[in-house]
Amino acid sequence: MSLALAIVGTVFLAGGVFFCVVGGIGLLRLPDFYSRCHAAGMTDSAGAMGILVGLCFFAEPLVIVKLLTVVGFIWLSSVVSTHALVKAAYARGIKLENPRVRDWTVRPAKTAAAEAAGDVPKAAKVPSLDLAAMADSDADAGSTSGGEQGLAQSHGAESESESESESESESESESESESESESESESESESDDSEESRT
Amino acid sequence: MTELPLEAVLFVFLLVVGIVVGRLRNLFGAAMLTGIFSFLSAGLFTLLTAVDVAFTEAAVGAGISTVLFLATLALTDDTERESERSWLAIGVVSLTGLALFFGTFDMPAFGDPDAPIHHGVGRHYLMHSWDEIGLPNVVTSVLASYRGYDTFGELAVVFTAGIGVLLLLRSKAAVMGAKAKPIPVRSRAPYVREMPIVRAVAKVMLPFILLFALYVQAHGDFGPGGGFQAGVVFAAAFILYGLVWGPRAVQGIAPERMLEGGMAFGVLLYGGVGVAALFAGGTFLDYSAFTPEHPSHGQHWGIFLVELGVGITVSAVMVVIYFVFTARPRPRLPKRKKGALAPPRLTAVPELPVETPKEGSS
Amino acid sequence: MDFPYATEVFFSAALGIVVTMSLALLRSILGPSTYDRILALNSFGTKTVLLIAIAGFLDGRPEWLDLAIVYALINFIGTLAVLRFSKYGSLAAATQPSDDEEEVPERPSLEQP
Amino acid sequence: MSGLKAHFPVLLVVVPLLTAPLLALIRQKQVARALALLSALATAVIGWGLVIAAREQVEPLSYHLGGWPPPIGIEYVVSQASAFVVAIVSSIAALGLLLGTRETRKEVTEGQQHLYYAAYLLCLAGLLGMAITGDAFNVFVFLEISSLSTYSLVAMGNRRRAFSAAFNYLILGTIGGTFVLIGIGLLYQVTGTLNVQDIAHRVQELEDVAPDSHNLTLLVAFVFMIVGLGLKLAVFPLHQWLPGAYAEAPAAVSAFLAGTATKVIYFQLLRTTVVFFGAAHVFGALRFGTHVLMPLSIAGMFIGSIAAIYQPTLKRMLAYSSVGQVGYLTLALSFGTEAGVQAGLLHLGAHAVTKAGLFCVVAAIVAGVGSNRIQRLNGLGKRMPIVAFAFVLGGVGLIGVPGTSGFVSKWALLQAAFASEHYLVAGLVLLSSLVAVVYVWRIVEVMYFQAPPVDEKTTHDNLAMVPALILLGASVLFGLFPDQVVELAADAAHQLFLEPGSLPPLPTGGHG
Repeated sequence: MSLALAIVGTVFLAGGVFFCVVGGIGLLRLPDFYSRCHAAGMTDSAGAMGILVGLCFFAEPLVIVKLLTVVGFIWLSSVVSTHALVKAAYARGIKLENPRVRDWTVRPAKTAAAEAAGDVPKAAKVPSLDLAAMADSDADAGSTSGGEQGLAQSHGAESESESESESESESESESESESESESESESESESDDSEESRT
Repeated sequence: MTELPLEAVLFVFLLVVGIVVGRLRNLFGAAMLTGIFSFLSAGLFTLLTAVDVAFTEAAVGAGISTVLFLATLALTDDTERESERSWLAIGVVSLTGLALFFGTFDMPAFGDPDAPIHHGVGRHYLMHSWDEIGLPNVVTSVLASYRGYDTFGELAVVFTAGIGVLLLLRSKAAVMGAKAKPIPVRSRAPYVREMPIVRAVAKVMLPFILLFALYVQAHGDFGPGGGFQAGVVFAAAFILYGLVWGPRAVQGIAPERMLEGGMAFGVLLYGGVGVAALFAGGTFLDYSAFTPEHPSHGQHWGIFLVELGVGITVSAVMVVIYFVFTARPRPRLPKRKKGALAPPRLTAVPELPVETPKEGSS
Repeated sequence: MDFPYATEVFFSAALGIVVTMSLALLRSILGPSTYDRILALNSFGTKTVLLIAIAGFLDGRPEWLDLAIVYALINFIGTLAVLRFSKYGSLAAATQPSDDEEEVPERPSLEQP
Repeated sequence: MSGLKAHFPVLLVVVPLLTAPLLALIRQKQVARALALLSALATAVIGWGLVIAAREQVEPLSYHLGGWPPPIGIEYVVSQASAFVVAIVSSIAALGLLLGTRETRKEVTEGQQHLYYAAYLLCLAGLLGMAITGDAFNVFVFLEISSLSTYSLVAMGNRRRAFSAAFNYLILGTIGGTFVLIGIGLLYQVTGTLNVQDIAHRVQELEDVAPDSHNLTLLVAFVFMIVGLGLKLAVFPLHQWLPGAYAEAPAAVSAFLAGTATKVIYFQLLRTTVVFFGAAHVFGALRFGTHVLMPLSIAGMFIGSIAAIYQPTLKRMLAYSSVGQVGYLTLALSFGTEAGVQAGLLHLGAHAVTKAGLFCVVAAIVAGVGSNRIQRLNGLGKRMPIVAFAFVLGGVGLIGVPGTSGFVSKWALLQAAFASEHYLVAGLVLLSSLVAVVYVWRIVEVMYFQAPPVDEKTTHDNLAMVPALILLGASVLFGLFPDQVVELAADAAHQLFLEPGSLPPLPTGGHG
């Protein structure tokens, strides 16, 4: 075994560390919670895989199995924990900082300028959104470099696609959306009850 | 020694996290930072090659402690009330810190081979445990045999904690033997339905967690792990099940009575092994007395049974604590001021609307 | 190990992880919301797994990976608890009759476009 | 039988420790009560058996747990002193259980009683284990068992305040326990061993190497252990938890705790100062006794007793009086002499019996009058003559009137003070006894010189009076015929003070 394997391992390790650090920077620098989730997700998947697979090149067979097990479980558990976290945050009304990225129920903006005007008043009707903070962050986002805006926007697109895939995978999404449209102002327990009685 | 700079950095992190936790008013956030604290200590323990300790920290810190913190917050309030800063407390803490700092002055240097700890009983354990007990993991030998009585005591501590929680926190209704109503499958539905992804992943993970717990239980003789860690991991599986399918569902699998029995059974098993050693002609917990002609066999058996007792009690106590916390009705709290992040139950919670973009646009 | 610089490689990888840890730590301290802290916590957890894995290789004791497996297996339980807590304010959740009456928070009307 | 006798040291702890989970399994309250009582009685028998066994030996008995010789494994040491403490603790625990049966029915929810008894037995096991072990870390483990169970027992009191009292106790007790642990950890750092005798050897070696300069780590270890134990013992400025805990706990628990918990901790304090760090060092070079412990003890004596005068309820009064009595205990230690320790052990026994007896009487009063507020006791001398008389008997014991155990121990204390030429301190002891007269007299006045209320019914709880009379009777008996016990205490003190160097060093096998 050899130098070659070790070098490949080193390359993997370097890649993993690179993803970790970049993800860490993203975790720190990205403007709102949901985009930070994206960055953190990257360290969990790509970074962790890079490092653990890299270690495989230095290890004995049994240890390799263990390493791959860790990779597999991290992929499962960190993904689901990010999912749960985003759901929890959304349930508590954590907001998107960038007004050009609209809520899940809204189609993403084609051009930022066209949407910006129409978006803010809509958001204002959602009670848990904090308008003032949003305006602040808007100013921030505007003043910072284009690169960051680009990041935020690309994140918006991603969250969009995520929601799409999720809704496809969830078989119950239909009934949920039904109840949503039927009884928007109902309290949750009531809607739950009604669903129970239906099933 | 190559890790020394890493250790130093982690220690600094530990300090920072500690200070931030102390200053944070939002207890929810503080609980989360405590999680980071536990990760850091687990990392540090590993770097200091105290792997068994790190394992314990990992098992408790990763799975259980956050859940218990949140369960507590759910019963109380998640923001610390404004209170005057207690200078007395700060003074006491600083004084303690200062004393500890001075205490290091005459301590043997870190890693000093001449330090007393390397020449006292520790040396005996390292040099003779293979002959006397024959387990590769010296930590297990020390904990379960050389100082097995301490571990028995610690198990009793865990058991006492379980008893205390049951005595103090179990709601009156549960005490009076009011049978928990079996949940009709129908009403369990929203609980399960709302998190399909979580449910799916939990289903995949659960058997692995249980299997791994058994591995840790059995493998403690050879590598890091043992009864305590296994018990915690085992309990973590139950708690996961409870989080996804609801505590009542767990009660279907592990009724509270059974857990209470398990709690007691583990201690009895441990103590029973000790008493059996008395009857075999040794002193309390002298496993060698079981097989006088081949002492290390007896040691192996004794350690196996004893660790099993630890695992049973620990997992039962953990699940019992989880039950008791989650089954309590939440007390009514006085209204809070506006401002800080409102507690969940008073906030308007938008349910995650799962809609396709098409519908949204229409 | 044939590779002469293995220790250096592992050490620098560990260093990189510690750097990432510091970034996550900063995020957890800055907040601003509790969920950012949890995010940082999760990220931190993964970094700890990696650090432990590498520490095992640094000390030539790769069987320490058991620890990493523990984290990988049960680390997400805490986050699930957070989800439960955030949605219901209780880990007991909505199925319990006692909670049904008033504990479950009201759902606001989300404006549909 | 003789085979079983060899295992008495460990059975003493294991019997209650294993009965506790058995109770949790059985879940049947009648059986649980009977079994708990049986187990506590068995423990008491074993405790007195150990006293006899220890009297027969010159050297302390040693029991090797797990079959490993001492520094490698854990050792139980039955010295004269530890046997004495253990016997008192286990007897009071058994009597407390006897008292508790009726009380418990009222104060503990129906389905929980087996757990309550389990917690009680765990507490007993913890205290006994702490007293008898010869291993420093084992002390901490059993300290944890007893503390944790005590917190839940205190919280079982039937007023809501019991929770906050238990919470206070929990916080301060945990701090105390942690400090003790830090101290033990630092000790291990510098000695490399956890066995008490071994530690004593090594600490003396360290002190001999540099007699003039203090080893800072050792010093800090000492400070942490003393502060931690001081917290658990309720030495004067650290006593805040005690009144609440004693006052709000169920009556049986108050009696049990007042008679045992602080006593065992006091024994640990004795060992820490005299054995671990060496009396010569602690009281000689460090001047810990005269400069730290003595002023605090005297302050505690007076402040506790004076505060007791102003308390509205009997239980709180007795609790503050306990703070004062702890002052006497630590004062006896602060002389740093064998006579002082002898007086301390005597007072330990005397106060344990008296205070536990008094709390039993209070239980009877509460059962009869329905309250322990002092205003409600008017005319109790006529309404419940035996109970009132028993209370006066106990109160007189607290003051230290000749013929009671309190007199014997205070006399020993005065002798010790004179022997070490602390004449002023002796005077202060007498003065503080006068304060005790005031708070006892206050009760006597209410009970005997105030007219009983016209239309108030009193119920008599004769069962509660049984342990009370046994305990107070023991106190009087000891006061009248003190010779045996005084001799025992003298021997125990002497054994504690033996230079660790004079005992054979332990075969470590690993040293060097």
